[in-house]
Order: sequence, then structure tokens, then C-alpha cells
Amino acid sequence: MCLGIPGQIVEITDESRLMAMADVSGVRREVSIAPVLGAGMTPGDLIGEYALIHVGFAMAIIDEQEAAETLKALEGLGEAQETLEAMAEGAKALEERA
Amino acid sequence: MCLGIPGQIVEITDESRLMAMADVSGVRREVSIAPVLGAGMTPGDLIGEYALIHVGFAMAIIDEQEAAETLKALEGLGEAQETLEAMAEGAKALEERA
Amino acid sequence: MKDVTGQKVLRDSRVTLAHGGGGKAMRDLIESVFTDVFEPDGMEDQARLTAEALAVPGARLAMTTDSFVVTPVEFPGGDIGKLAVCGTVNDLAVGGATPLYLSAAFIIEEGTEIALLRRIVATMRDEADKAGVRIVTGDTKVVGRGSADQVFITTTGVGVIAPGVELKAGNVRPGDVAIVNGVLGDHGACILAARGDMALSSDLVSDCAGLGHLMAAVQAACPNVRAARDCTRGGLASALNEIAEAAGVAVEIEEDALPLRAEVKGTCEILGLDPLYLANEGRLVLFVPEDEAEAALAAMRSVPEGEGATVIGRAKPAPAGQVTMRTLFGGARIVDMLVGEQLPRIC
Amino acid sequence: MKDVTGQKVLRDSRVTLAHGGGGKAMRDLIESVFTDVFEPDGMEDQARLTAEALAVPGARLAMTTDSFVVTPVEFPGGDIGKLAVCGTVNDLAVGGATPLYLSAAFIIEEGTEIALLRRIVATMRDEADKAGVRIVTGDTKVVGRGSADQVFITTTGVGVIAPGVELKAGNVRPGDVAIVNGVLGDHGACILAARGDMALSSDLVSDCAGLGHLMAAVQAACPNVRAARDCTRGGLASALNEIAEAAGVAVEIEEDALPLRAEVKGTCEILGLDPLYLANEGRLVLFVPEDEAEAALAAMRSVPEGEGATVIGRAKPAPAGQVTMRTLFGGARIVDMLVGEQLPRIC
Amino acid sequence: MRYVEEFRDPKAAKGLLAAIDRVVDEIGATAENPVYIMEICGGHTHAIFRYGLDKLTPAGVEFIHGPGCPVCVLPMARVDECVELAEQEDVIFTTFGDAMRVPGTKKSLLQAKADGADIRMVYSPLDALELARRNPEREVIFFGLGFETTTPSTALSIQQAAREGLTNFTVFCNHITVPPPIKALLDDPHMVLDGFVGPGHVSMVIGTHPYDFIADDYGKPIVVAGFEPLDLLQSVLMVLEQIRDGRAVVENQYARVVPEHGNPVSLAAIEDVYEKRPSFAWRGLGEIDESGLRIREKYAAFDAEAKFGIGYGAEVERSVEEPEGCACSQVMTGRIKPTGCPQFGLGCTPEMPLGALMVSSEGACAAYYQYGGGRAAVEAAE
Amino acid sequence: MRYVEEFRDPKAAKGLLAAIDRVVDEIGATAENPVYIMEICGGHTHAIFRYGLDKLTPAGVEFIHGPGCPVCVLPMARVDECVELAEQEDVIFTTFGDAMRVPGTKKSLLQAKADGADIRMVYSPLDALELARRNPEREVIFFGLGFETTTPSTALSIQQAAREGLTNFTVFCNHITVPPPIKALLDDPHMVLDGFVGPGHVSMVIGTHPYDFIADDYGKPIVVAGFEPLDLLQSVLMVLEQIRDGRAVVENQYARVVPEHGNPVSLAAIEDVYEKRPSFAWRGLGEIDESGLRIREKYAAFDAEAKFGIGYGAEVERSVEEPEGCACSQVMTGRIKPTGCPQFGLGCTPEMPLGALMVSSEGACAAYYQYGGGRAAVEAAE
Ligand code: SF4
Ligand code: SF4
Ligand SMILES: [Mg+2]
Ligand SMILES: [Mg+2]
Ligand SMILES: [Mg+2]
Ligand SMILES: [Mg+2]
Ligand SMILES: [Mg+2]
Ligand SMILES: [Mg+2]
Ligand SMILES: [Mg+2]
Ligand SMILES: [Mg+2]
Ligand SMILES: [Mg+2]
Ligand SMILES: [Mg+2]
Repeated sequence: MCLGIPGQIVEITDESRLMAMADVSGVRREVSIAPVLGAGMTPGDLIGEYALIHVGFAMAIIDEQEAAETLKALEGLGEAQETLEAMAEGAKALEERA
Repeated sequence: MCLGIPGQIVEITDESRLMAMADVSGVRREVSIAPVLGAGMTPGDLIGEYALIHVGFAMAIIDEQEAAETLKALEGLGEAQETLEAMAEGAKALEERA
Repeated sequence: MKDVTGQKVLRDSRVTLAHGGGGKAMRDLIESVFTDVFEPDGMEDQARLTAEALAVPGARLAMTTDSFVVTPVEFPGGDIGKLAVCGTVNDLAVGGATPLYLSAAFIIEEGTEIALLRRIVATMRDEADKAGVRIVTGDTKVVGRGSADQVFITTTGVGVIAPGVELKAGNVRPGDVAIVNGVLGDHGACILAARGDMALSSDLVSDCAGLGHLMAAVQAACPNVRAARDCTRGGLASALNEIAEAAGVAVEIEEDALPLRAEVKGTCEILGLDPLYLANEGRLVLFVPEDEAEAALAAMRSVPEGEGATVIGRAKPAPAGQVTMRTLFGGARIVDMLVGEQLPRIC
Repeated sequence: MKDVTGQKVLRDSRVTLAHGGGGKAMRDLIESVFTDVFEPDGMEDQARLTAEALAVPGARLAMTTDSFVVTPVEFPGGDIGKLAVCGTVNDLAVGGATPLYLSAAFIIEEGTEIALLRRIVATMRDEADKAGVRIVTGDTKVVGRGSADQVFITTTGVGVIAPGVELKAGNVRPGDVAIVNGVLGDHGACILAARGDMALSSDLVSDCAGLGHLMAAVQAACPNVRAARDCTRGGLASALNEIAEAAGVAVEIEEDALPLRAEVKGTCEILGLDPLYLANEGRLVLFVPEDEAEAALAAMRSVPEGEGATVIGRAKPAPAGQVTMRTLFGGARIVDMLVGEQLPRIC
Repeated sequence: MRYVEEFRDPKAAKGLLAAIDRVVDEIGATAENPVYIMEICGGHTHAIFRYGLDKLTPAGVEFIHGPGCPVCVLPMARVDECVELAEQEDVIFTTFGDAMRVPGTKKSLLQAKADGADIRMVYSPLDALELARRNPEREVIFFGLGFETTTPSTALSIQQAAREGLTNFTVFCNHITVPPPIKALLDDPHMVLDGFVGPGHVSMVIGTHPYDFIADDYGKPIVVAGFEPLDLLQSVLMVLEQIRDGRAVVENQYARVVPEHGNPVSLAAIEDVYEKRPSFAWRGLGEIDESGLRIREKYAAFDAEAKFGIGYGAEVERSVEEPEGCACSQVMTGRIKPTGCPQFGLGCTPEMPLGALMVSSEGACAAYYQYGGGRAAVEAAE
Repeated sequence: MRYVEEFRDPKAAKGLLAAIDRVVDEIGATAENPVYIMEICGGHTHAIFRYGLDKLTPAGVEFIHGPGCPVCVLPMARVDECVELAEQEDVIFTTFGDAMRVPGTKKSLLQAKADGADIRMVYSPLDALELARRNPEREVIFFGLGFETTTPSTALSIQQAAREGLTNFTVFCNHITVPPPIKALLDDPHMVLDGFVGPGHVSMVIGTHPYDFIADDYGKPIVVAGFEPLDLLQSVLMVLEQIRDGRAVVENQYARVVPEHGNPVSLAAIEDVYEKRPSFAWRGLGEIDESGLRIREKYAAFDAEAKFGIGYGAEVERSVEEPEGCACSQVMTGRIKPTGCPQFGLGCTPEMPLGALMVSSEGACAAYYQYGGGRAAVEAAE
């Protein structure tokens, strides 16, 4: 459950009510940024950030660093697999030649 | 102005509010009989009477006697005219024959 | 799920927005309710028709459409489905066409009772059979509550006009006789009462009827029938005005020749309406040359829809475009087109 | 009263009930607004058409109808009038018919701006001209406020199917290639945003377009084209399911072959919708034998409406009636018909 | 239809017409020097055209169509007020159908309805009352319009609302009375009238004595008439006979419906509910003293003027000029015929009425237009 | 689409799947003796079927679809109450689209809408708030539905309404929490689960520590997962690795979105607005202690239960039996698969759902039906 999608905060639409425009692949919707406005931050600080949008609220700022790390691990697995497969191909070819 | 049409009171529909069903050539509508309920009358006395209906009110009971007299006078004129015309025809015929 | 007759069983008793969504709910609604009237070509969204009558050299295709929006949708003597079939059949027939095919498109308000739709569809089926037309394609749309009034139906009719047949208002010539096929205004007065806002009641029944067979009978009997027009919205008065204008003739009708029921007169007297402008749904006015009037009357009276056929007037050379009525007194009044709707008057 | 261009001048800026009364007000409305699109045969209530194409032995008449009820009636890329012309033209075209004539019936809500009607009618005129069809007959009804939503239009189309042409869903055979003519879901996503209740905005424009020329090009290039279906309500998924069911084949599409705009994907992600079920109004799916696929693509890409033509999948022998999609992962999912409408989800 | 068909008998009509011919001859009236008879009531105007009586009567009788159509004499300012009332939130505005098409300065009620106001046509004020009962959360306003015939029905409805304690029913009272405008016409120096056909249904409420001044003070005959064609012809004959005989009395042709002293219940209801306004504006006639009724203080809870501060109840009274080029007042005073108005059938048609008399089908100009062939007939005659 | 497309890369998937294969082999799990992994969240269930992950993973991994679809676990009694609330006069009832088709004992909200209730689908409680602002004369009720992900948005909306002093906005609060049903499942003697894929979006609010008991007290691994297919596969791999290694800890695959301690603003709003109910009824699972939230006394003005005396706020508590023949509770506890239910695809279809799990497209039975080929697939398999 709990459909959520990353969207970029592109504009603050109402400072006092903490409303901002989020952009999801060119589709815009006004959302509340209350949950992601950390202590000492001003709304403008959020512009450009990606947030996880759920039912009209920015529920979490997406951590670029963490995302990159996860991806790196995944890519590693993918490449390892490719290598393995290439090796298997090679072994098979060798066998066939034999 | 003041469209009105004779309708027959065929049924008392609400004694307390003085409402009755009027019938105009088979078309029925509930009307108020307040205006035509004379002193000492009960609504039921109106059943069978013809009343002049205007905007949902029975505004006057139609006086059968007066209607008959008016009609008699009109018919008289009509017949007199027919006689006159017949006489004129006769005179013309006589002339032609002459 | 299907019941013993093989009809889809619907859980809902009323139409919901899901029934308009283009998915299974819609298909279930269509299969459960509309299959009785639509005869779709498999799952195609179009009918494919072979019409030999159209292949005859000189034959023409007739096409007409009307949307039906009556309130209430069911009334004494019919329902919106009957109107939708008869109205379009009649628009074909009065133009001299033999009605062949109808399409039927339904706009349904969310919340409409499915049982009501079933009744309407059954009426359509009956009327189509009576008229000898096939309802070959259809459509259903569902709109939100308050975005329609229960159900609107649009029918479009296609027919064939045999070579040489040419009925049109412009053909009417001075001296031609005007005939109607029965009492006037029943439908309009009936609907007024059925609507309830004037709190009138009567035993009036709508005159709604298909006039295809009547027109066929007349055309067979009268080779020179000039024009016919169904007297729907705007009543006889509008039909006559259109004919007078198109033909450049005057039309004179006789007040004492107009067939009117007592209840229609009563309704008009109460509300200050003129029966000449009341809608009919099974009445037409026909113009024939004087020497074919008797034959036309006889032909009309030979079918049930024409039992009350009677001559009401005739075309005259001038003033062009004008319709007049000779009153009971020998006075004359102009019978113009209405401006807007007839509104009940108090004065 | 007429203005310098000879058009009737209307005093009212909005439609009142008087405009539906069958009298002069109605005639004025029709003459002032609708004459640009209807081409009535004089004052007759039916069109009389001579169609040589129909007189050819073996030629068949195609007939289809749809009611159009979109909210809002004007949206980026079109309006209800454009939908009404294109939708019916397309239903004819995808069946292999050459569209010839349309009827157009309007149900208008009291209070609708007359300027809006004029704009809609102008669009219809344009689209009819583009499609090479004539709007030969029409109707207007006015209903009270709250009994319709501004304007509903029902169009019925008549066309001719040349001898020997036989496009139908049932023709599709295993191995046939499925082609769409462009990106999917633009119309549905655009209308969702335009409706405003989800407070979404985007630059999406409806894909609404007439597909008659595209179908003509394909038919000329591919003698054995099997079937085509426009992907309207229920989207591509519904069209494919109908075809699979009618032909008794399976259809398999490739997720990574589906042409989708980023904004359509974004809309779907936000609301939890599936683009396969979004409505299109200018998109079709076409099945051709494998050896004609290249020719079909080339023919489609030769007309503007087919610029984005692309292969999305193919028919397979079994399981009959089932549509599946190979996901990006090589997994497979069944693409069933929707139950009701797609509703926005939070979970 | 009893009491209707009998009074439409063409045979009797022949007799009446012949008698009228004779009396006109006896008077010596001709087309050039006709007897001018005003039918006060719009219902009579309607019947005259409906049955073609104007063409059947001899050229020596000329009908002048009086101010007796309440819709025609309604000033635009009142229509504007109706629109304003109707366009309030949570209001159901109820009216007789006649008033729907009357143009205000900006729009008619029909147009206001199209613009979104909840306006309903009713046949009776009782139906408005029923709407109020059924919609307690909404304010139901009834447009009280008409002469003494209609006045009691509104009064009785207000009394009923008071008995039931309804708090959401008010009347926008624009009821008017017949005698004052007749007096105004008689006082007009251009007045050419020789006699009157009196309004039958008004008289069934007020009786015949309110017309005594016509005969007594102005020396003009008046015959209270029914609405069927024979009633009208007989009344015309009776007026002509008085003229021929040099008499001027109030006669009652419509005795089957009109009692000499009117209807006591209705008169009591009128007395209870209304009082005379000092003055009231008539379209085409201007302000006429004591010609309008307002709701008494004791029924203020049912008075839309009081409740909504509008109309004669408004702080600032509204008045709207008659449209430019409108000759209604001349037509209504008998100085010209509708066809004599330069706007007739050109700038003023039933589709786009300029003046009051083209608005309602009871209006003289509308009747001339509809039953007389519109502008074409004027031009054909020229 | 940033942070989306990258996590749908098929090449990386291949690597993950191969790794999963290897670990499954290492564990020695087979189709006959599989590892049972429950994805708690309906969003994960949806993604598994949407991308065919169930078919891509080896036979030794068996997904058990958890109770994490708030629509599926909604008792019929709550739907009946929604209908009752919505059918009041002058109410605008607002809800997420998901809840529209859920059957109550008499009707669904979709059917209630067709019957005349003013029910509107909204994307956000903020949209309900806006409706309340724009319709001050009407009562706007928002159906607060969902787990901890959604709970803060409702709380923040109530706080906003309080700040604005809105008097016509209430929430029918049926928010529920994830940990209690997991505990209930773990306490079930029939429980067969070997590990969990944890709900990513719930965790972005509450953090990962609320799951500690799963590892610590029950010795089961749990990995908090994102919703893209690579997220899910990676999480499955991580669970399998823990199983293989005999570990049981809480891991966070979705660290780009889920902070260890959750979202402080959201947690504060939850704390401010809600308190735990002693117990709450779950469809298919029965009453679970402290598994639901209600609105605190201080926000009673925004509590539909308090204002309308309904639901848990009613005098007489409503409870409705699950429909006869429904095997949902067995499916939800992993005892049978949807296709093992005798009603599946016969008495229970997405068009006419019998049980909770067929209602929402997040429900396990609906997902099996829609993506798995319905009854036909069952029969083909037999
Ligand atoms: S034609 Fe029009 S402007 Fe002239 S008098 Fe008649 S109503 Fe007035
Ligand atoms: S098939 Fe239906 S009844 Fe059976 S477990 Fe699934 S939802 Fe419950
Ligand atoms: Mg038509
Ligand atoms: Mg018609
Ligand atoms: Mg017709
Ligand atoms: Mg269709
Ligand atoms: Mg309705
Ligand atoms: Mg169609
Ligand atoms: Mg279509
Ligand atoms: Mg189609
Ligand atoms: Mg028509
Ligand atoms: Mg509307």
C-alpha cells in the first residue's frame, strides 16, 4: 500500500501554509512540504530536492547518496552476472570445441 | 387577463384546508374552495357545482339560472336573425320571380 | 454470472459510474440490458449492412437523427424508448423513405434504475419490430448524478427512398388538401400532466406511434402525395408554418375541423395554452392534391394509426408562407410559429 | 434580425429553454449557430443522399454511433465537437469503411454559453472537412439546468465498405503483428488533469484525431490487414482483449515497446493508474500479417496521425482470449479488461 | 365543456353581429368616425383576436385595447428586482409562466434561470406554498402579480402560510387594481373612448359597483363581460345600445359569474392582507395614485420587500426609463393602434419585444402581431 | 523519471535473480519445501505481480501476501458506516478512490453515490480541506484510511483545519498501524513464515526500530524495501542471505527514503492528533489490540465519530460477520494461496468480490486473479 513517487520540488507556492509545487515527469501538483521541512530550514531550501510524494504530501527527502550506493551495489551484481554468463558461454564454447 | 375556466367540484380532498378536486373536461386539479364556501355551508355542499377556477382557486360558483337566461337571450337573437335572413331570402326570391 | 436464460446477472440495481468505464462492468450492463435491442455485428463497433434496396439505380439513402430527452421517461402510453424509435422512424417515413436501420445511443445518469433501462429497451425492441426496422448499432455512456436526467436516447435512422419518390414540403401547391391522422395534442397534454409540476391529472394517453405503415399505405394509394410532416415539437402550427414557408403557399385550416379531445381542450383552457402548438408523437399532416384526398383518407383509415384521419384545411396561393385558421365564427386568425416554448399563463 | 454576414443575431448569450421549444427561438439558434455544420436538405428533417459508392455490387453500408459526454467540453488539443466527429469517423474507418456522412444531435443544458456552442461547431466543421465527411442532418434539444452537463453530442456515421474489404477482430491469426500509431494515454491523462479534481497540471495535449486517412493508407499498402480497433474508453488493454476474444487468439505485447510520454507515466505513478487502460481518441491498434508489418508501418508513418507508429506485440495461438504483457524483466503479466473505471489509488 | 361551448355557438353569433350592425348604423358610426370601445382586460383582447371578432364587427366599431394585462404594465424595474431576488443563494423563485419572458434591463427571468437562478413556473400560489413546505431549508418567494382576480389567491395563500407558521415563504407583491388606471385614462385629455367592456373576472371579486364612477362621473357606459366570444359580442352590443340610447350605466353581461357585490371571502382576505400603496408605477402609463397593493405590517414576515429590502421596500427606489422609441403609452391610451407604432414588427417583435405591449400574448401589440400577420400585414396594408 | 527508472533496470535484475538462485540453492529450499517470505505491504504485492517477480524468482521462494492493504482489511461494518455518514443530508463525503468499490453489507460507496450521496474522490486530505473551505454550508467528511504512511497527512490536515478554525471538516478515522498485525501473525500457531519484506513507505514515517521485535523476539529476518522491482528483488536477496546465514536482524534496503528513526514532523503530528484504540477489527484477522488510531479528545471537533456518533464512537458498536465461505484469513496468514480458496474466480471475482482480498487491486486474491489469469489459470493448472 501507500503509493509514493519521487517528485522534484520546483517552486514554493505558499510559504505560510508550507505548500510547494512538485514535478513528477512534467506533471505538477501542489503538495505540503510540512513533513520535510527540517528544523532551521526555510521552504526555499527545498527547491531542487526530490521528495517522496504521497497523497499530496512530501513525506521524505530522497537521499541522493544512499540512492547512489544502492544503485552501485545493484550494478555490481548485474555486471558480476554478465561476467559469469560470459564465462559460462566461454566454457561452453570450449567444451563444444573439444 | 385573469384566465378562468369553469370546472366541476367533484370531491373534497382536504376538509380542514378547504381543498377540493375540480374537473375541467376530464382534467383534474386540486383547488382551494375557500372563496366559494359561503357562510353556513359545508364543503360537501359544493360537490357537483360548477365554479370558475383561477390559479388553483374556485373563485365563484357559476349561477345556472343566470347562465340559462343569458343563453336564452342569445339564442333569441340567433333565431331572430335566422328568421330575418329567411325573410330576406324570401323577398329576394319573390323579386327574382318578379 | 449468467442466469438460467443466459442473460448476464447484474449485482447492481442502479447504474454506477463503473458501468460507463469501458470495462467488464460496462460489458455486463450491455450484455444484460441492451443486447435485446442492439444487434451488433459480433464485437465490432459498427454495423455492416447489405441493402439491396439501395443498389437500385435512382434509389437514395435517407438519414435522420433525433435526441430524446422527455421528462418523465415513462408516461401513459409510452416511454422514452418508444419515442426514440417512433420519432426517427417517422422522420424517415414522412420524407417518403422506407425505414431500414436505426442506431441507438444512450446517455445514462448514474443512479438510474437498471429495471427502468430494461423496460425502455423492451419497448424499443417492440416498436422496432412493429416498424420493421433493425437497431443495428448502439452506444452507452454513463454520466454523474445531476449531469443528465435518468436517460437520454439518440436514435439515427437510415432508410431508402425508392426511385421517383419525392415527398417534400416545397412540393405543396395551392389547392392541395391538408389531412391529419388523428386527434391532436394528446402527447403534449399527457406529458404536461405526467410531469406533475402543474398538479393536473387526466386519463390522456400519449399518441406516440410509428407512422411507417401509414405512410406506405398513403404512398401506395396516392401517387401524387406532395409532402408529410410529423407534428412533434411546436405542434401542428410549426409543421404547417414550415410547409407554407418551404412551398411559398398559404395554408388555411378550419377550427371546427380540428380533432381535439375534451381533455386536451381542458388542459389548454386551464393553462392558457393553444392546442395547435402542443407536441404530438404519432401525428402527421399530409398534403395531397384534391383529387387524391379521398384515396388518402381511405388509405390512412385502413391502418390503426390513421383511424382518425380527417381533412383540416388546404393550401392557398397567398399570402405565401402564412398559416391562418378560420375560427368557429368565420373570423380568421394567423397561426404563427411559436417564439419559444408555450408557457402556462394566468392571463 | 441578421448581421452583415447574414447570420442570425441572437440576443441571448446563453441558451434558455425557449431555444428548445420548437419555435422561432429554436430556429434562430439553429440558423445562427448550427448552420455552419449541418447541411440540411432545405427544411426537411432528413437528409437525402445519393451514394454511388453504395450502388457498387458487393459494397456494404457501415453504420456506427457514439454519444460524447466529456468533461470539460474544451480541453488542450480539442473539444467535444472534435471528439464527436473524430470518434465516429474512426469507428467507421477502423472497420474498413470509407466515412461518408455524419449526423449530429446536440443535447444542450440551459445556461450553456452560445459562444461555446459556436466554437464547438466550428471545430466540427474543421474536422469534418479534414476527414472528408459531410454532416448531413442534425438535431438540438435543450434540457433544464442540472439535467445535462453543458453539451452532449451524439454522432452517427454512415460509410461504405468496398467490395471484398473485410476488417474485423475475428480475423486476427497467430503470428500477426500488432501496431499502434503513436504514444498512448495522452487523451486520458490530459482529461484527468483538465478536469481539475486531482489538481494536476501538465503540458499534455489530447491525441484526438481522425484516422480515416491513416486507415486508407494502410489498406492501400497492406492487402491483408486483418483488423483495427481504436483504443478509446478502456484504452489499449480493452481493444486488445476484445480482439483476442473475438479471434480466439492470445495477444502478447512488450512493455518496453509501448510508446508512452513521460507525463503520462508521471500521471499514472501519482494516481496509481495503468496507462494501458487510459483512453485515447486518436490511437488505434492494427493487426497485420507479419510480412505486411513493414508496409503497414511505412504507410502509417506517411500520414501525420501515424508518425509514431510502432510495433507493440503480436498474436499467439494460445491461451485463447488472453492478453499478456512481457515486462521489462521478462516476467509476464496478464492484461485483463478493467472491471469498472480506473480509480485513483493511494495504495 | 359546460358553460364554455354554449357561449361559442356560431349561430347565436350571427344574430349578435347583425344586431351590432344595426345599432352601429343607428348610431351612424363609420370607419372614419367610429365608436371607440375599450376592452380593459387583456383576456378580452386575447379573445377578440383569437376569434377574429375585430374583423367580424363592423368598421364603425373600433376596439381600443386597455391596460388590463398585468404582465404588460409591469415596469422593467420590477423585473430587475425579481431577477435580483431570484439570484440570491438558496432561493426558489416562483412565478406564473407569463412573467418568464418579460425583459428587464439586463435579463428576463427566463435568462436568469439559464444563468443559474432556481426559478420555477407554478400554476398557483398554492404550489409555491407547497414548495416552501417541502424545502424548509430554502427561501421560497412567490411573485404576486395580477389584478383583483389574482389578488385574493395570494392573500389566502399568505393567510395559510401564517396559519402553518411557515418561515420560508414570502410574496413579492406587485398586485395592482383596475379602477385607478381607468380613471387615469378618463382624465387623459386625449381620451377618445365612448364606452368600456369591463373585466369579468376582476368583477367576480370586486363586483360591479367599483365602476359606478365611470358611468356616474364620466358619463361612459360600461358592461362587465364574460370571456367567451358570445359574451364579448353581447357586451359590445350592450355598450352600443347604451350609446345609441344616450345612457351611461354599469351593466353586467356576465351575471352567471359576477355577483353585484363581488365575493365576500376574497374581499375580506384582500382587506386583511393588503393596504393601498400611495402610488405605483405602470409601464407605459407612469405613476398612478393608489393603484397598487402592498402587504400589511402584520404580514411583514411574508413580505419579500420587507424581508429582502427590495422593490418599494428598498431604501433607494428603483425606476427605469421606458425604452427609446416605445409608443406603448400612446397605444394604451388609444391614441394610436399598434401598427401605428414605428417600431412595430421592426425593432419590436415578440422574439425581441421593445415595449410592454409586445411582451405578453395578452398585450395588444403582441396580439396584433401574432394574429394580424406581423409587419408584413402592415406593409401589405400600406 | 529520476529515482524510478534506475531501479527498473533489467540488467541489474538478472544479477539479482542469479544471486537469489544461488542463495536459494545454498539454503536448499525447493518448491516442495520453500522459504516463505511475507511481503507485508500491498504495494509490494502489486509490484510483484506487476513485474512478474513471482514467476522470475525460483520455486524455492514462496511469497506470502501480507495484511498491508488498508482497503482489504477494512471490515464491512466500516464501509456501512461510511455509507451512513455519506447519506446524511448536506454532507460531502470524501475518500481515496481505493475505497469506492469495497462492498459493505448493503452497498459500496460507489453504489451509495449512484443512489444519490455526494461522494467525491480526492487525491489528498488537503483536497477535502479545500472542499470544506469552499462549501462552508456543508459538512465535509474525510475518510481517513491507511497505515502510518497516510496517517501523518490526515493529522497534518486536522491540525491545519484547527488553525483555520474550520467547523465543517471532520475525519472518519480508520487509520491502522503495521506492527500489531505482524505480531498477531507471528503469534499464530499456524505461522510458516521465514522472513519479511518490510513496508518502505510506512517505515519512512516510523523508521526501522518498530520492527526490532520481529528479529529480537521472534528471530525472523526483516528487510525494509523500496517499491521498484530492483528494490524488491534486492530485499528478497537480503532476507534469503540472513536465512542462509542464520541471522535475524532488521535491515534497510530503502535507505534513500527511510531514515532509521523515521520522520520527526510526521511522528509529532501523529502523537499530537491520535491515540491508540484499545482494539480494532481487521477484516480476515479479527480484533487486534492497539492496532488502530483514534482522534484525541482535543481534536474532537474534527472527529466524525464524535460529531456523528458513529463507528467506534457509536453507542452500539457495529460488527459484521465475514461472508460465508471466505477464506481470506487463511490466505492472509499464509496457510493457503488465493487459488486454494474454493471461491476464487467463482463466487469471488473482482467484479463481485466476496472477500476482502479480492476487493482492492492491492489485495492478494485480486492480484492473483488479475495478473494470474483468473479461474481459468487455476483450472489449467489442475
Ligand atoms: S410595437 Fe412595441 S414599442 Fe410599439 S407600442 Fe407596441 S409594444 Fe410598444
Ligand atoms: S478468493 Fe475471495 S473469498 Fe477466497 S480468500 Fe480470496 S478474497 Fe477471500
Ligand atoms: Mg431529426
Ligand atoms: Mg423528429
Ligand atoms: Mg419531424
Ligand atoms: Mg461506443
Ligand atoms: Mg436528475
Ligand atoms: Mg459506437
Ligand atoms: Mg467509438
Ligand atoms: Mg471504437
Ligand atoms: Mg429533430
Ligand atoms: Mg451542470
